[in-house]
Amino acid sequence: MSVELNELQESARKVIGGAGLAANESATWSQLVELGWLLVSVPEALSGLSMGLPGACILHSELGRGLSAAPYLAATLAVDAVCQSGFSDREHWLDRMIAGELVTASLAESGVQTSGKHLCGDVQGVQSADSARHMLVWTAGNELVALIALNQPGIDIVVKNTWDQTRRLFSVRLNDIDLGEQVILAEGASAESLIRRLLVQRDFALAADAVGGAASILAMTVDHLQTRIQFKRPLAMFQSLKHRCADMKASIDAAEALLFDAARKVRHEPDSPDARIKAMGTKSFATTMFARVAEACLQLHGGIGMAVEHPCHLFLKRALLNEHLGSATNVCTQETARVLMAGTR
Amino acid sequence: MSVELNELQESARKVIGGAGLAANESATWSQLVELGWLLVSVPEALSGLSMGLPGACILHSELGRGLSAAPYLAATLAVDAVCQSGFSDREHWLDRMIAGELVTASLAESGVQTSGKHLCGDVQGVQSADSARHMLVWTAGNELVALIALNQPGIDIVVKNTWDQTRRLFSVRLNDIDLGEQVILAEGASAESLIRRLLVQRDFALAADAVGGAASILAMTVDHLQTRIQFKRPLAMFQSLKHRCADMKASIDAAEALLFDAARKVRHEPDSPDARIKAMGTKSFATTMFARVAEACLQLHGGIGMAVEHPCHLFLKRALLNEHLGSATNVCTQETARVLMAGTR
Amino acid sequence: MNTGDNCDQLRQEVRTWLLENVPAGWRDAMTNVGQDAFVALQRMWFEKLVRAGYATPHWPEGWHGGGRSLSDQKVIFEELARADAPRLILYFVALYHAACTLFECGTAQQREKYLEGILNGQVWCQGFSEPNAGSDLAALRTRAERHGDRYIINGQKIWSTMAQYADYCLLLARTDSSGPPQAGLTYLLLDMRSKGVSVRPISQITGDDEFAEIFFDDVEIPVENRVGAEGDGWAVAQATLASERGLTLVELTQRMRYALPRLVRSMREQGCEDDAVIRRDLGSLVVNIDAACALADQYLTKRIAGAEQVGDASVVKLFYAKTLREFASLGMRIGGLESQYHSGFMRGATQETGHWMLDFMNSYNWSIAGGSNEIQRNIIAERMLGMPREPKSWQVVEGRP
Amino acid sequence: MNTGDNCDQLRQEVRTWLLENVPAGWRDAMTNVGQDAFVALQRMWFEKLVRAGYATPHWPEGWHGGGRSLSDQKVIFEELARADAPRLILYFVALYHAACTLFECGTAQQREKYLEGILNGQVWCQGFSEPNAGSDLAALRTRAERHGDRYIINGQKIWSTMAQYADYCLLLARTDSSGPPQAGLTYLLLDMRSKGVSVRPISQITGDDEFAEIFFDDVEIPVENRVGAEGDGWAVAQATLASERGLTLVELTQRMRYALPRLVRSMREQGCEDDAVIRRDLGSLVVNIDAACALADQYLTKRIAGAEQVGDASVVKLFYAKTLREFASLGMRIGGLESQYHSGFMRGATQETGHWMLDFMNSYNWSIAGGSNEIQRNIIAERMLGMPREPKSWQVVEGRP
Repeated sequence: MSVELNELQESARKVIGGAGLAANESATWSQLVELGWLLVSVPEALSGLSMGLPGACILHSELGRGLSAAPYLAATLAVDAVCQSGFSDREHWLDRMIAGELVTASLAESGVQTSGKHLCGDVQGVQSADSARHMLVWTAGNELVALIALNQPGIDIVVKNTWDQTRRLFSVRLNDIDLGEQVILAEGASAESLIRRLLVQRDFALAADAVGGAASILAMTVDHLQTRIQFKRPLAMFQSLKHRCADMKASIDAAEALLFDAARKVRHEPDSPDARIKAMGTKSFATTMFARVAEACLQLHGGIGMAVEHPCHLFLKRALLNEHLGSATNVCTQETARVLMAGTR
Repeated sequence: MSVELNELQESARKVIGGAGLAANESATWSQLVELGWLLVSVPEALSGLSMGLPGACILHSELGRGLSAAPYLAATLAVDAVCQSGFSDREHWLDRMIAGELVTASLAESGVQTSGKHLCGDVQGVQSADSARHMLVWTAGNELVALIALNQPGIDIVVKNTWDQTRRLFSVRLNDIDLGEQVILAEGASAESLIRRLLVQRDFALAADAVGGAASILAMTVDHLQTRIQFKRPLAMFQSLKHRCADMKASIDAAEALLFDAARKVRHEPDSPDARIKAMGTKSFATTMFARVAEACLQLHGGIGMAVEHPCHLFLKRALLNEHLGSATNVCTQETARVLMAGTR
Repeated sequence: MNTGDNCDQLRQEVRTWLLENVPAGWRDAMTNVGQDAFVALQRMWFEKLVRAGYATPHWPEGWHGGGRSLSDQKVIFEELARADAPRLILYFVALYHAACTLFECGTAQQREKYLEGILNGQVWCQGFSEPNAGSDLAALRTRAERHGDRYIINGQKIWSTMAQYADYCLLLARTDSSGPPQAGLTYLLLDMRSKGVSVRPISQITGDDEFAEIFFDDVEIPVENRVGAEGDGWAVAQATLASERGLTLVELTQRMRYALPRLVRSMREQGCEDDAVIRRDLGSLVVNIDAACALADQYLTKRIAGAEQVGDASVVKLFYAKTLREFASLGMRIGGLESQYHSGFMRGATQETGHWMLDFMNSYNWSIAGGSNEIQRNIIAERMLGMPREPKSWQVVEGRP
Repeated sequence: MNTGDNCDQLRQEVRTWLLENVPAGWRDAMTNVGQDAFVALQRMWFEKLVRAGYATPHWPEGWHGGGRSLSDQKVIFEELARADAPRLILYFVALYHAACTLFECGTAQQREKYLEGILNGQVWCQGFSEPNAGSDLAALRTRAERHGDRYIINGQKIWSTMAQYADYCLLLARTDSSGPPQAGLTYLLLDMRSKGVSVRPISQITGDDEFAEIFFDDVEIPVENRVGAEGDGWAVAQATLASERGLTLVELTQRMRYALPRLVRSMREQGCEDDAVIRRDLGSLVVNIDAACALADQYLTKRIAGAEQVGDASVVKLFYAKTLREFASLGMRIGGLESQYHSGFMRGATQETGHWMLDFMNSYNWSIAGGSNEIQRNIIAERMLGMPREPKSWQVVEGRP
């Protein structure tokens, strides 16, 4: 990791760690806006920090570590889409977004279709939609990327009561939304490549969130085992528990190495098909790992892990939700196999 | 388990255990012929012990425990096929077989087809074919079951050098074998049901072999851990090793319970489609379990498990071969799912 | 296993009765409702079962419904599972733990006093675990000091199922701290309305609060409420813990089997019924459930034959807990993103409700409570496989790994 | 990680060289052949690599081929993996363990005497493990008694890789049994042709015999062959063990990646390339291999930056061993019954040969040898996660679990 990235990580860990687990959403949001974190992957030409995917992964990982509620992932997708687009009003939008006006987006697969000059369909997994005035959408068929106002007629916003209490997801239904009145960011081939770029960022972000979350819950579990006394000794003295922690540590380290290796490798062409495959592989590996780690950590906590007063379950629920956001795990593995097979004589 | 079955198990364990692991094939064969084990599932009307699938499972399990080399599985398939068939010469054949003349059979899927009045194709996984004068064959399309002489023209017998050294498998190629000169045991609908019956017995036998083998290698592994000293204490004191042994014990017990439960449930209609599904499920569960147990036991033996002088590897190799004999694991699970789904409104 | 005429006749009888008596649509009626509705359903169902004699088949002859053989009891439980009847969670401790303890270790007077009450619907809870004595019961610290004809109780219990509804509590408390830890325990029956008892339900990660903490502040218990002699609490507690071994696992494993169609229906709803990977895992789950059922069945058969061995129950519980987790995990995979949305909170439904995430979290009840998986593995390794026990005391010293 | 011009240029240079020099069809030539053919191939390939300077990039500047940066070494290893070149198994101990020990702890005289010999093809083996000191090196018992200017050696070593071909042995022996076990060890260089040395190859379950036992019967070693002071053997042995950490794992993980097409070709041969379950598992393996490569790469990057921490190597090795096992297991599943037939014995091919059962068994070399998975887990738990060490001594006493 470069010195720059290391510094970013250290300062983010200090900030997020200081706020405590699952800190208040709007306070975290204000803080990260203030710290300029929305600029982390914005190109230098647009006054950003130009730290690309590796920089984004650092921040997402720290936010996952702290079970952050802020809709940072959605926001950075929208910011990036605006940066990549050539529309006239770009700088104006960017200024507002960087200043903290949330443009949200979906963390799930798109269910949006164009029908003539209209947009229809369901958008699942939209982060903090009630705090946003606009939403980034892309179509399932890759024809179009647009910003749409959430307060216009034809938009139904429904809060989804996820088991994960650390983030707030909404589903947004688009009923014949007139494209003429929305901000079109990309169409045709450029939409296809922009969408790929967005999906790559989304999957990397979820993977990073998983890596941070897993490291955090493992640390908490080791602490628990060190202090919880049973049979007159700390649980941490029991070798079978030690070995399970060691296995978790190894798989977390593997996911982290994969994450930053892949992010570095595709940082210069995050809209390429290769980037997409790497993002899918990383996402499926990391979110599966997080889910298995969180499952095991709850077991290692024993009864107290079943009580809502202990934060253990917050990690488990976030981990299980992450598994179902972004690219579907079975699609990730099937696609990875397909690419290998296509490339093998 | 009934008193009868318990007694059978005890006496079999004494006999096989007394002979030592992977005892000489022909000595074991003579012994089991002498003890009348080939009669275990033969109906009372034909002077057998009429102990059906449960009795067969007892013996196969003990033979697996001792890594027996004798072609008992193949032989009992042939004996059962003859018992079930109404052909005139039945008693004569049965007498010879029970007296120890081996009629062998395949432990793998059939590759045999009828072509006019001829049989063609490859039979894989034929046990001890060089000791047999005849072989039981059934066609892949379920049209026919027959006994064919192995010393006739058109038969090529090739020894297969399996990694498993405890059994000897052959492949037998049938080149236009004239059906007119063979002993036909069943044709048409009765062939279909007889073949199902044979496959059920084969899969149960492999499952039983796996259960016995797994129990045996686990016992050996626990002994090893009790006696091997590292860091000034027996390895058996290390909790992570204890827990792995406990997990293995639980899955062996589960496989054993499943085996005898299923065998009891289908013993009165071992040629039914339900018996076939139960046999497939039991086979896939037990052989997968055995393979995973043997893999773990080799690891727990450490370096000595890698040396040919220690019998650990014999179990591993037998376990891995069992996984690939009988019904294929993926077919077993897919079929089980299919039946459940077909029966669910 | 007896599968003779008597059993078949009983099976038919129970099946017919259940067909007519299981409250139709009780699952929907228990979804997103408050505790009162839940308690009312439990009470109604309890009364029906008691009247039919199906709540107490394990009680001795002479008591209402009692005197059934274990194989008859098994038939009843299998049929309850098959009929998808509600489980009697609220009365479980009363019907099993309390009753069996009283039958085995109580005085005639105690039996007379409490058993009739149980049949009349008194709710009991168990006061064993403490914050620092979960897996390690010998370490418990709630004190019972003898003052004349009373014990004065001070301390705290935790993970007590449904204590907030309980009329009585099976209390294990320390009367002596001087000797070996297990020797100083005494077993008492506590009226939950006694002065100084307070109950705080524990909010669980499922949203439920079926567990509670109980606090004791100078609570008085008359000496006649002691079960067994002072200091014999450990032995009496073993009788409590053994009281329902086997039958519950038969019922639960059977319930898994009968719940399989819920997975299939989910697959159809999600349009993944042709997904080969899901189908493979479903097929493998089906066989695991068959194995779990066979294990539970074998275990009960052993008990009936008087051939149970130490560790047998641990094997069944460990394998059940693992299979149950797999069941819920597969459900979540099938459900996809939807499985992560609250789909309603079903009270008292315990396992395999089709609300997969709820089921998933409930599955920890079986891997943690009642002796965690880790404790079961110790028992299996040490007492079935004969491997060394963990050392009694253990110095933390530096040394090579 | 330096991916600058120098590295790219070196990569091109090595790649071109390998294209011209890797013996075509060496795998087939090594299948079902005797040891002589294997030794001849190793020698030929060793000489080529030495001449090109690619065998000794890790040696210090001034020595042939030496003075390369770690990142340059990494490039060489990656390219060797990419070109599917034979591994220099026969010379591995000489080039790494022996050479690095001598560079770090040897005298100028020792360096002069032995390093030239290594470049000329002398084979070395390692004599550390003993029958009762596998994972627990401190327990070793082979004695070295000082008699004037000689040590007299008696005892036995085991699991010594290719000892039957070795000219010299890195020997760890006990010169003192009175103090703490680690303090009494001394490190010696043994000429394998000395009187009283006998070697017995161990027949392995793969059919190979790459390991051997070495027996010492009053073997004499001159005192000048001691490395470090008497009693310093433990510390010197650490230098030996650390000598190849990192690079080997980079090479091995890269070899896994380049071997993936063998799985795909097997799928095609077996006609299961459209099996969704196999494809899913293949996809998942590909990602696991990417992760293993990334871990190894990250580890080396840390070493280059001087930021290695205790346990880092354990994580990489543990994850590699697990992934390697998965690789071979998937191969066996694809191969079906055929995978259980001997498909030829390939000498010196080590991993991912496409002879899946052979590969599967060879994968235990990585989960057992060089610190078993269990030892690695101890190191990770204790030294990375700060959990308590296993107690130094341990009484077997009865007690609750």
